[in-house]
Amino acid sequence: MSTLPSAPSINREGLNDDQLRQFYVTMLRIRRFEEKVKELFLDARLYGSVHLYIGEEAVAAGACAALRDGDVISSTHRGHGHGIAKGLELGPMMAELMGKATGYNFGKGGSMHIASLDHGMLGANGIVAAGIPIATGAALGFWIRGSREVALCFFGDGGANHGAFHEGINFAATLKLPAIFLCENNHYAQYQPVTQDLPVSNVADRAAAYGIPGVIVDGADVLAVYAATRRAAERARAGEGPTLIEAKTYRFEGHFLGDPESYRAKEEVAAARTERDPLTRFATLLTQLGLAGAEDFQRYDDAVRQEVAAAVAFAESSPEPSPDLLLTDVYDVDGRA
Amino acid sequence: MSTLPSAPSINREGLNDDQLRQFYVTMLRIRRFEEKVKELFLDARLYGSVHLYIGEEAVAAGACAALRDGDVISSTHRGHGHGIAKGLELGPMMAELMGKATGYNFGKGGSMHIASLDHGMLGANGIVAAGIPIATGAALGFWIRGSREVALCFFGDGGANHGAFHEGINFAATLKLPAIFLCENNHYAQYQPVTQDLPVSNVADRAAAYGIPGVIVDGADVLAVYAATRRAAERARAGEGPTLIEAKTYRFEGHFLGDPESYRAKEEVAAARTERDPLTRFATLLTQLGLAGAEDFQRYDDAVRQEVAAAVAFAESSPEPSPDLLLTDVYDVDGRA
Amino acid sequence: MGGHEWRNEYAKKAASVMSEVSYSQALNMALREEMRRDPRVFCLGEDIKESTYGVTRGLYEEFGPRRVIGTPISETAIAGAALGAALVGMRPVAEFMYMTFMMSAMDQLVNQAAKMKYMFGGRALLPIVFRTMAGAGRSNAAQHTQSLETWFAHAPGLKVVMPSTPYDAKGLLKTAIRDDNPVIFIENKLLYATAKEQVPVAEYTIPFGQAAVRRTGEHVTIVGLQRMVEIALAAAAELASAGIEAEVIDPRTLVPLDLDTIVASVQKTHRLIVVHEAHERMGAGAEIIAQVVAHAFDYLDAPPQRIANPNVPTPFNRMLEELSIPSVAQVVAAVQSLLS
Amino acid sequence: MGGHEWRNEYAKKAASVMSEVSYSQALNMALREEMRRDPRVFCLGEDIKESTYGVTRGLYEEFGPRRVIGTPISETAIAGAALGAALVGMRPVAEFMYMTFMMSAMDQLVNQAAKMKYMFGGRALLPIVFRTMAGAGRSNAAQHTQSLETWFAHAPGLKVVMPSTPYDAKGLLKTAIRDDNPVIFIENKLLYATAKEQVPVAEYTIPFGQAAVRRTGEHVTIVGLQRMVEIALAAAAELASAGIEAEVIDPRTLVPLDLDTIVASVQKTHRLIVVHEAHERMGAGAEIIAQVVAHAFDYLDAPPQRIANPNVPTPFNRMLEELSIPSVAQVVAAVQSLLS
Ligand SMILES: Cc1ncc(C[n+]2csc(CCOP(=O)(O)OP(=O)(O)O)c2C)c(N)n1
Ligand SMILES: Cc1ncc(C[n+]2csc(CCOP(=O)(O)OP(=O)(O)O)c2C)c(N)n1
Ligand SMILES: [Mg+2]
Ligand SMILES: [Mg+2]
Repeated sequence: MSTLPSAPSINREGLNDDQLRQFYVTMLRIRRFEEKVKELFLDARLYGSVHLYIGEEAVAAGACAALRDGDVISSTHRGHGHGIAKGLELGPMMAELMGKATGYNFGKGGSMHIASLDHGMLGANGIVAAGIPIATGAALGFWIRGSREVALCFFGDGGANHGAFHEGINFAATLKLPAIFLCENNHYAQYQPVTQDLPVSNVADRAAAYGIPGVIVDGADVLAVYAATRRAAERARAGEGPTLIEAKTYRFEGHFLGDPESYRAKEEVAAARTERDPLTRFATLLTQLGLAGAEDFQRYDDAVRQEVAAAVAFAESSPEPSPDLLLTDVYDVDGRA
Repeated sequence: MSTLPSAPSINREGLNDDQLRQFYVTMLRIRRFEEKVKELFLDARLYGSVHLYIGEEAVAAGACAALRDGDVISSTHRGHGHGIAKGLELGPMMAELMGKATGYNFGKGGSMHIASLDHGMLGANGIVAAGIPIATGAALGFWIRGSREVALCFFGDGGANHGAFHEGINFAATLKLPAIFLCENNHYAQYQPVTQDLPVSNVADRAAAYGIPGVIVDGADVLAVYAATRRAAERARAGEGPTLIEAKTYRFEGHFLGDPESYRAKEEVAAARTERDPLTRFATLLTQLGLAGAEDFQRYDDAVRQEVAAAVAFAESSPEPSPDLLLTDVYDVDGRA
Repeated sequence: MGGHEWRNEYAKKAASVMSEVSYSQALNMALREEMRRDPRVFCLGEDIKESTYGVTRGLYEEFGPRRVIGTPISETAIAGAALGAALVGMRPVAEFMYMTFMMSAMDQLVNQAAKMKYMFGGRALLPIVFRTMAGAGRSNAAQHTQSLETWFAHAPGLKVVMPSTPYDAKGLLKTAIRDDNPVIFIENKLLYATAKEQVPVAEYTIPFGQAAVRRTGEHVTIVGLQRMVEIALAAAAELASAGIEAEVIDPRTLVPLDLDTIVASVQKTHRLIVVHEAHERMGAGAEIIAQVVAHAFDYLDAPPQRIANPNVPTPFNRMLEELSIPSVAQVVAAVQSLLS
Repeated sequence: MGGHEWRNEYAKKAASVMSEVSYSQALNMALREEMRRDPRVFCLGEDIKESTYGVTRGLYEEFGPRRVIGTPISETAIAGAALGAALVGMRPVAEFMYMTFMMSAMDQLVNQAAKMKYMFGGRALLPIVFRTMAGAGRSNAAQHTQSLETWFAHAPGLKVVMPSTPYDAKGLLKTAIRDDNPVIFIENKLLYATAKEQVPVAEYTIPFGQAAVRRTGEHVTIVGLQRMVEIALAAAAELASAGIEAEVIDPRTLVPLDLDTIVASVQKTHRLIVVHEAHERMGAGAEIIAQVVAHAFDYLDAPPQRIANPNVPTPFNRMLEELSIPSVAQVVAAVQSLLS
């Protein structure tokens, strides 16, 4: 784990004060959203298969900040953070989690399928690694058109063992497509420690198999993630092909809501919460840089909590989808199954 | 391409004179068999999708010689050479190619599915890379039993881009299974040059992605293939896990019988035939070593030609499978569809 | 105590002893018994050490890391490894957590495992069980909810098993493990916990291809697949109060299919309804109807009907999901319309 | 000449001009016309530059390496890349050389492409054509011979197209490319070269869901899928000499299915036979029969019959393979038995 950079030597990556503060707010928005989701789930006010992103916020926040409008992401079963970082609104997100008619997917997708093509969010995905070839395809589309957008794919350490990882990255590498493959190595694939399934030390070590750069970053360091993604995006836009970035991170919660977590020690989780909380870390940095103080943080928190509360209110007061929707959207135009 | 070792400095890998001569005979058996298959196909005395192994004989001959009884191989659509090297008889092989009732598969498999479990030949395979997870499974079986056999998988350079390659090798690597993954890089996947689909210089470079050794050998040098495979087999038997071997080779014939070969220059093929013929090369070596002379080679050739002719006679005089066979062998025991 | 002694003792104690177990516990019993009985039997899969639904729970502790193998997220490797191990004499039980994940392994399952015996002219035994979980009703949304028995029943070389009760789950899984063919063994998401019954602690197996008549009746035949047997029985109970007696048949295995039992029933009732969770189009209902029509055409008083998923992916919203699953009301209404 | 001018000129010249083309040439015409018409249309696949069967021949030369993309042997990547490209506004035409290779891509085809629109609540257009080749009869053996339309027709969200003539091949492929849904476009191995006919050089499309009545008759309805239309027509010709008039229907698209045309025919003939190359069990024959029985029960004079692959993988031996394919003699015999 990298130690905290001391304030004076920090590389701001050309970002201004507000942009730095924005990292914090984005991470906080994800954190509070996820905490609320957990609470609602435990209260049975929300249902389904829910995988929380708590502890990993710096990855989504750092990566998406390095993208431009028009760039796209594909995501995973653990996709709430990616959506929020890509600019999706909390209200329709929460509504989708509740299966409401006002959700991004009209309640037909739920947590694992939230998508908003308008935001360049090509979908959370219930299938491990399946977002990888999809991102390759988006990058292929950009490459064919000769436009300058980039496609970024989030996936987990477990996903790096799936055939779709290999095929998707290899194909992108052969054509030097504008794609970024960002592995969130949170050290577990469901209940299996990464060491058991991955016979090498780092997922990034696999980049060499495709002749592309493999970059390891501290996934608790939002600036580091931003910097690595920005460089990968520049490379991609310059026609130099994909990059595989591995962000070492940790999930503070169980694999899904309901996970008994018998496979890891409570101490391990506690230590990560203390030492590797991306929010605490970045708050310290902002403080050291003199960009925010206790009051500011309080203000951010109040605002975000309000935003989340409003999202919940919106979602809970939203109607259930009409029964007609069962049969629509299977096909375009004729619209019925 | 490696230059010929001069006679005195050759590492015989502990092989005696007869064993060295046997390499030649095995390669010759493959060569003459394949030449005959081509002739029969062009004469319409044999049909189906046929992929010849001519030019690649040293790979199968060297690799299979390094295996023991009880070890198994899985193979590809280009599997005749593997079968012959693993000890299958030419008669039932030729009969299978003709779809006859005396074929290894009773005529129900044909060229792409020849198998003989008694010989440890787990099957040619019509699906690219599909033999890889199957070999992993055989190795898994040995590992569970704690026995000392090894499973070797032949596959092509094109197969190294399929998801089954990634999953099969990764799984074997995580458990250190007794498997050998032997890539026959003949520089083309059907009509595509390997450089187009493989964004790295060597398939063996991918071994690092699984934390296993990656070894490159000259696939026209039967001794080199033997040596590399023997070391991989020792490693596997010692519980040290799989090895990825890449044999650089070249197919002298088209991808399949009927290939117009518009994708490569005639000169390229001619050069390979002159410079990279594994039989010529090894004949030179045997001559240098004083292990065989012109008469011997003639004798070998006569014997092998006779063997092939006998196989053809056997196959051609064999009956077609009875129509009943259409409905048998779908299931065991009840035997009917 | 070695496996053998244990087994004798177990058999003695167990004779005639019954135990109230859930569907997942019954499956667990079957695995444990078969693994004790035959050292060639082993399990592999992504979740089998912890076992979210309990089916493989405790096996790792008893049989260790060479008989209970946690794999990477690599469905193609899981299926292929099972096949390869079978080719060298093992009897693998491979798990795919959700049936939809089998889509990542179709080549190994169908191009390889299903066809291999035939392609080899019969010269191979392929004693493999591919366990998986299907069914709807738990708000898992479309990528974790789909009943794909059609695909596998459409692949000659595979057997397809769909137990609906704990008793059947145990007996059929034991038969599957002892079968020398690749078997697609489909479990049900909801039944794991909801289905409970008395199950013999002792050894028993249930042959493939023998349907169970879950309720006898003379007015209509309802064939239900897996959890839909419950729905059919509930409908039958409701109909009984209106004087309509439905015969409810649980095929238990789709391949092989016990057509005789179904045809005999239809010859008695003259009416047929098939209920399943899979999509209606190309679903098993069509196959059963086509076969019944072929074999009992003259006995039919009305066109056979299907009640199934209305050809839509499964929506997340639980009310919509519920609407996508055949209901008691639908079955009752269909019977009434058939009889009117 | 730019695309636009070219098109105008082409249209002028082409009006009413016919050209004798093979099935594969007709497909090639469709691809070329659509690629000229819409820059978002592009092709990808393993064999598309050289094009063993000629369908994509010459496209690389005309449209270059960014519109005609040779891929590694990576079916999952091919399908996923097509899907991803569609999500950013392209209109991909992805090729899988043999239909069996699609087994390597089922997750992207079904868990992703088929379900995505629904999962997204409708908020996506997925204009993708997945081209492939099915059918038997060329001694390719089991792993290169299988007709899997059932699997895809059982996956809501996909359309399934099966042209049987050059004219249809061109017109349906153009419709498929312009359709905003993922379409499984199934071509036939043998028809590529054997089927030839006069096809308009000019622009035309054929709507999905409209069956073609290939021959009219009043005694029996024969529904044939793809190459089996030929078999059905040959049988009809033979039957005609015995005074039996068969009506031969080619559904052209399996999803959507033109049930009305089939039902209307059965209402006239009172007898139905479905012929296809896919395995009988869970084949499209079952679905068509189930639907006809549901909609025309009272019109049926005899139980509908199926002629299909007898639930076996395809054997290599060519005589055995021939036995596995529905034959004219089988169809004739089935009609005679239906009428007796
Ligand atoms: C193809 C496939 N196999 C299995 C699963 C079940 N599953 C869901 S999440 C998960 C673990 C994923 O681990 P990782 O990729 O590291 O992501 P993380 O959950 O750690 O974010 C598994 C096995 C799945 N969704 N898809
Ligand atoms: C999964 C799959 N995709 C495509 C094919 C069609 N195909 C057969 S052989 C071949 C090329 C294989 O190349 P390589 O692996 O290098 O083996 P080689 O033919 O050179 O020995 C292809 C594309 C196939 N058989 N299986
Ligand atoms: Mg993880
Ligand atoms: Mg090759």
